[in-house]
Amino acid sequence: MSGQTADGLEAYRREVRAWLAANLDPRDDNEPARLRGGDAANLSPERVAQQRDLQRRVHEGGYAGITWPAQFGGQGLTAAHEEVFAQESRGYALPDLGIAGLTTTRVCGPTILAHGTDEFRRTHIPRMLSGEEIWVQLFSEPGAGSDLAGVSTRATRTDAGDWVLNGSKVWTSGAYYADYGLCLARTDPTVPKHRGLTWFGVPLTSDGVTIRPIREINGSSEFCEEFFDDVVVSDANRIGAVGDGWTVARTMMVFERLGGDPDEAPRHSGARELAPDLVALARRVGRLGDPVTRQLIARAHVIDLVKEQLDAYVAALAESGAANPNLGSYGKLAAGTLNPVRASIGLEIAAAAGVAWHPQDTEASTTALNYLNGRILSIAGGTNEMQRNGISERILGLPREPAHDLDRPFNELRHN
Amino acid sequence: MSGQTADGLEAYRREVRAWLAANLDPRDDNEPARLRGGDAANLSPERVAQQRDLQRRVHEGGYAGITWPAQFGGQGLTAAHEEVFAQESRGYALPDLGIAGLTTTRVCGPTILAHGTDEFRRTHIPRMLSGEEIWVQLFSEPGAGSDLAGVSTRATRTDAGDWVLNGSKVWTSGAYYADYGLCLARTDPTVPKHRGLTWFGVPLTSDGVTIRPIREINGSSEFCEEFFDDVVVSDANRIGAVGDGWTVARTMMVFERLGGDPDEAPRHSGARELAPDLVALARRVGRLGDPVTRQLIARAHVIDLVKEQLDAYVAALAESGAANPNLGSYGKLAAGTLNPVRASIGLEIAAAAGVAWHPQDTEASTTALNYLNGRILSIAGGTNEMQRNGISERILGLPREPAHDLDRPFNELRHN
Amino acid sequence: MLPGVTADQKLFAETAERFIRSTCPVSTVRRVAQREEELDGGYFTEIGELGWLALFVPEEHGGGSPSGQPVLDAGLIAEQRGRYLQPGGIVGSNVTALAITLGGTGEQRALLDDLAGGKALAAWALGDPAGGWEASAGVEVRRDGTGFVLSGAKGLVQDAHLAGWFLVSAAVDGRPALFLLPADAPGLSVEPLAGLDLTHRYAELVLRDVAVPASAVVGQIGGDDLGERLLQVATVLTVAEMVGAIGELFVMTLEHARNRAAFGRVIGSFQAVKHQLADLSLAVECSHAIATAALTAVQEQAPDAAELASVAKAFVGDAAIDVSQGCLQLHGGIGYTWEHDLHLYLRRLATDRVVFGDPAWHRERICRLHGL
Amino acid sequence: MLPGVTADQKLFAETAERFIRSTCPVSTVRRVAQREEELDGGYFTEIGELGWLALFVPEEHGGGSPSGQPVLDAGLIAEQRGRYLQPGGIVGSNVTALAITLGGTGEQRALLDDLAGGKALAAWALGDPAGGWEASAGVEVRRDGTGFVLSGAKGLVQDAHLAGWFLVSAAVDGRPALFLLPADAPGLSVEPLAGLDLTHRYAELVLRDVAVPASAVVGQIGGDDLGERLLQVATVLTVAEMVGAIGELFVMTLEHARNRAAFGRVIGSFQAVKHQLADLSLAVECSHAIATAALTAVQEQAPDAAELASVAKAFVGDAAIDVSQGCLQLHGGIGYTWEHDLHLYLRRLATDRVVFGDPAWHRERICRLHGL
Repeated sequence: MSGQTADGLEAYRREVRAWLAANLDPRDDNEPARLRGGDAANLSPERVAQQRDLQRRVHEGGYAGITWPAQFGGQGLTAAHEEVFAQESRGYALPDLGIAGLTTTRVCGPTILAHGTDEFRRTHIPRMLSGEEIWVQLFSEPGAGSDLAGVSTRATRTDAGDWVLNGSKVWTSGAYYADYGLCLARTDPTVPKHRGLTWFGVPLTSDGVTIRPIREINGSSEFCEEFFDDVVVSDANRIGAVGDGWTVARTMMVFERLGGDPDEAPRHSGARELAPDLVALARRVGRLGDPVTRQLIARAHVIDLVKEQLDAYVAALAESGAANPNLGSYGKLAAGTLNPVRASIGLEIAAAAGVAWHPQDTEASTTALNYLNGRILSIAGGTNEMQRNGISERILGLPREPAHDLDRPFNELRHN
Repeated sequence: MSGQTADGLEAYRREVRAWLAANLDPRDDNEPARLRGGDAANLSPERVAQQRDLQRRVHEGGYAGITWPAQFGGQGLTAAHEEVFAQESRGYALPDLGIAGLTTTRVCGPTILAHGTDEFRRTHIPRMLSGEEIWVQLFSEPGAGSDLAGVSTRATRTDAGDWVLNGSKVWTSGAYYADYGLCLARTDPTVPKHRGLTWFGVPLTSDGVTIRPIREINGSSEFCEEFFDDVVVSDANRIGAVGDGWTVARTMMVFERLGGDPDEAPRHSGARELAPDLVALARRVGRLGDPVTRQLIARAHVIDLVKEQLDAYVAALAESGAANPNLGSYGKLAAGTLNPVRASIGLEIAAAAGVAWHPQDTEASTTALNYLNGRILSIAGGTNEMQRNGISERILGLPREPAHDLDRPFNELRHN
Repeated sequence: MLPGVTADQKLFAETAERFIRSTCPVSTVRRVAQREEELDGGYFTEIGELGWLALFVPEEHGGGSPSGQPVLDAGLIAEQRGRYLQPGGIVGSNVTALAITLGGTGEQRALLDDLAGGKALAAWALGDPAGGWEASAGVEVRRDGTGFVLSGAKGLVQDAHLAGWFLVSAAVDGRPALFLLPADAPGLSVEPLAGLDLTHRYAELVLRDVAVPASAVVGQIGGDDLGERLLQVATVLTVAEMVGAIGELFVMTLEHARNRAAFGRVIGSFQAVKHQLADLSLAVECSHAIATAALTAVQEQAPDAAELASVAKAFVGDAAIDVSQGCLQLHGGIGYTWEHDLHLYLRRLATDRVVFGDPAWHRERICRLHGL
Repeated sequence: MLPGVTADQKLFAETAERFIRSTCPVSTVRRVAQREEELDGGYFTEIGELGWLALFVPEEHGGGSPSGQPVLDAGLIAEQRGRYLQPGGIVGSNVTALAITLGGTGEQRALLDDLAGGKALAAWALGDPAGGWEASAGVEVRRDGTGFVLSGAKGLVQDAHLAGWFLVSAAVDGRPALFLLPADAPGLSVEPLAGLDLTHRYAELVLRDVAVPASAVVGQIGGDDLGERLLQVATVLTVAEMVGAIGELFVMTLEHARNRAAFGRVIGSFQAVKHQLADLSLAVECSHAIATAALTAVQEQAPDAAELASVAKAFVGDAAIDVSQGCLQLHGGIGYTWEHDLHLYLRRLATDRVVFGDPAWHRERICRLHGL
């Protein structure tokens, strides 16, 4: 890095620092971190409106989309500038538009930047950066889970050249407060399944769109399902070429993999608490001295540390450059296989307290909640089985499963 | 059963009783039961000769092959007579020709009775009953384990109409003291794999036959492998039609399933010892009072009882008649999956004593031996994977694996 | 479930299933669970008429069992109740009836008619809130003249809110005893607990200096094996309910795998799915087998009845988690939704696993039964 | 194994592998194991020349480590030694050298040159025959004038038959201490044990009133953390050997699945086999990851060094069994033969799982390290 640039960065840092102090509140560390599987219904309309305002303020200040092109409302600066902003803003209450906010800036925005028309980008990207438009992905369907390309939501072209959408999507995080959905639809069912797909930006306020929260087995409703009944979408809202949806989807999946939740980043090495949930639970049920319980607590701690170190190890390999790009499957499969074990350990320690409790007894109720949530990462975002396929075929180099569905027209395939 | 027959049976019982008392020694209960995986090398040539003599005596007495046809040296009586003999002879030292002896009378004999020519049966069946001929199955090959029909031992016809055998067989129990092998060979590699097979009775003293004991990972040598180098076999020794070997094999597999080792029959219900091996081990290492060890001991006991009761349950269902004939796979898979768990429990309890011990310390060395033997039933006689295929396809009715090898000529298939 | 069921038993079980499917199918259970509907009080008099509550009651009090083998008959009903997640724990009523039949005073026996007919329900308060299942757990007894005063708390009492009577286990001078108390006894209160299971409700039974006359004792204090027998019966009936639920959960999953398509094939054609289903079905069959053995041994009061009951609870308790988790995995996302019945099974099984002793408790008990 | 290895370290590890493959490949190990051949005495002076025994020795005694990070360098060697099941346990020599380097008297330090060069080998006698790994386990110490008398037995001493010196852990007045004893000390005897592992041999070290002068004490009695440090180093080096063996076993199995055919396909094309291999490779990668973290923490004497060492041993100890069993299953019958190398790995891993603490012992230690 040249002296001049370093000077420039330092000047930028001073600007950032001054702007943050003048415009943002300090971060409230007592605010609970978003918990996967927890009840996200706390994003009330008021809260969303407030956070949109905050996002607008950041955008007006010139700190939204720091590395995004200036012609689409970004700042056109470098990753180094973004890192400076991240360092300096750590202590401040940044806008938090929840999971859909992350989807907007980490997945949908970059995908549209890569594949949208100029006109579409000029219209929508600035609004995404200013908090005016929150976008979600409309990808999974009730009939297409692991088989990502098996979507059957249909988009039929009208004589006027627009599109009519029919079908349904599912497992959309935070759609209940979003404005747009980036929706994958089948535009030609007579060609093989990867070839007849197209993406559309769908205003979620359109006639014929119904959004329903999905109540999960733990009682919370983080996800939604969407139904499309003759929803008319302008051809101007198409992202990418007709029939080229799988190319766009692959771009999107790369952004998805990169854009993990920062709250879930690997913890730093150093002293760690011993399975604090389970120690509290064991204390609560009076079993801290029981050798069997102690073995279980230590087992959970081993799981926690091994998952952490596996992620760190894979990250270090990835940084070395030469690593297989599919190594991330290991972390996913480790979570998918070890989380349920850890959740069952809670039940074992809790005994009676893990299945029935006084309403205020959070150690006990958390144990039960963790048991219900224990398989989320075994299923969502690629099941254990899909990870095992990926590892065995793309890392270990074993023969691929015989494909029944790659060369035959979609409408001749067995689907749900 | 008619009164007359019952009278006849009682008369038979008296005869049997008198003959046994006059001709056989009482059973020596101190003689160790044959243990699967134990060292069977204790069948010395002297012992085999002695037991052949005993078998000859039983045959001459008219009590070998009680239900087998009289024209082939059997007694031509009923199952009820056989049961009377079994009841009365329980306290006597019956001939014990080891695992190959059982193979002779329970598998090879019945198969030859079903598929051999009259001439072959007249020659060999009486000798099998009199102890003169001990027969083993030559079925598995180094390159054909789970894929039973994948044998590549070749039998080529000579101009004289006889056969020349080349290839090798493996995992033959007790071949080192046997006289004949019932051998499956490929007589036509240009047809699909199930269609080009033929069985032969091969004298193991023929030129070109080499028998070698296999040393197992536990150090013992119960099994053998056999090599055939241009071994000439007369066409008179062919069992079944040329190319019809798979039909014969299916008959044989039925006899094999029926003819389990009587020592391994399910134990009777009632008071049972608590995992005696592990209790002795825990006492030996001073951990009987350790709650973690007690959990492990009880886990092993649960495994023991569940396997026992599963076998009893499946047997009761089978007796009811309407049961799926493949239910036996459950008992096999239970042993194949639970035995290794039980073996590992031993290692966990033993700690240091499970891996190094004073030469006389049998609790400790047994633990290690059990660990090495723990997967025998996970592999031998149909791997866990084959049982899971069978259960899912033949009991649960799920679709069969796509077959790559049923319709193509054997010599175009990938094999070892 | 039992390979050797008689024609009478078969009819009894089929009638039970027919009744459940027409009167209280899982859709109804769900509405009750979600408190959208209260359980129809008539349910208990109807199942009383069907004889489910009369199995351990002598004929002179309106009882009887179709085969004369009440444990096996109750096991058949328990299996059907488990399959369809029936609400209202009746194990407590059955066990209380058995206790009174075997050891009750003349006055106590008067209650049998109501118990048999479903006009009164009873719950057994055995375990303490921390998960101990010894008679002495959680409650202290002091003598007061000819009577007793009970203090403490019992945990995980099944459907205590429906019970008119409680059979309370406790130790008097270190010896196990059983007390039969009306729900309105002064000082006795039912504190509802929140819980994982939605189909049964659980409560803590709190006893604040509850004065109890000597006439409330069932059987002899420390003088017989009544408590042990009740534990065996309650354990095997809970196991039978679990086996019913496990079996139904598996069938539901097998159907899903047969119908759900991905990559142009039904998912049940993938070997990885087939093999998981084979392993799950092995767990189901093992559960059936050990439950059958335990029910039979407890029916026959065989020497190994205590052991087999504990082995069955230990095995089926673990299998319940394995099968629940495996079935959830094979359902994928759809199994994660509230609307799908799967989680009702998952919750019930994780809870039944603990009721009357979790696997670890029964494993330790197995060691003790063997004098270790 | 370590993502951040330096060029020097890479060269060191590659040289080690080349040496092993040319001098003592698994075929040679097997002949030694079967007692068909004795281990060439030159092996130890050769590996001394390669620097494997000098890593914890100061330069003035002929020591040094390529990267200046002796634990990491020793970990690289350990991994290669594990991959190829190298005989002659050198963890004992390395740990003894470290003890002397950190706490040895001048007289004791004279031994360092021989240890570094492989001219003398040492073994660490820590655990007792029953599987305890506390310093106090198995041996009693009484004071005798300025010296001590040691009585008792230490178990599972690795390759004691090769050792000229023993580092013996014991407790003096309840405080941990280390004694350095020559193999010919009166009253000290090595009783060979039979065992599962064929590539290392184990013995019990029996001490019958062994009189020991004060000068035999290494470091301060109870006055420092020397014993704790040695345990960490011995643990992570054993883990590194296991990780090497686990990795090689997995590769061997993957190759088998790629080449072995059944039903007209290679078995590695069956989804059930592929998924088992995926799970096994996850265990292999997790083992690598936690071993790397533990080696690094012990090298840096990080605050969590003790914890990570125990976590690594607990995890890799369990993984060793899982991977051994999975690889045996996937090999089928051929893996059951004596001629196949698989069982040599299976035996070594089951044994290394116990040496310097089995998973249960380390799990309990983890709780204690956290003050539980």
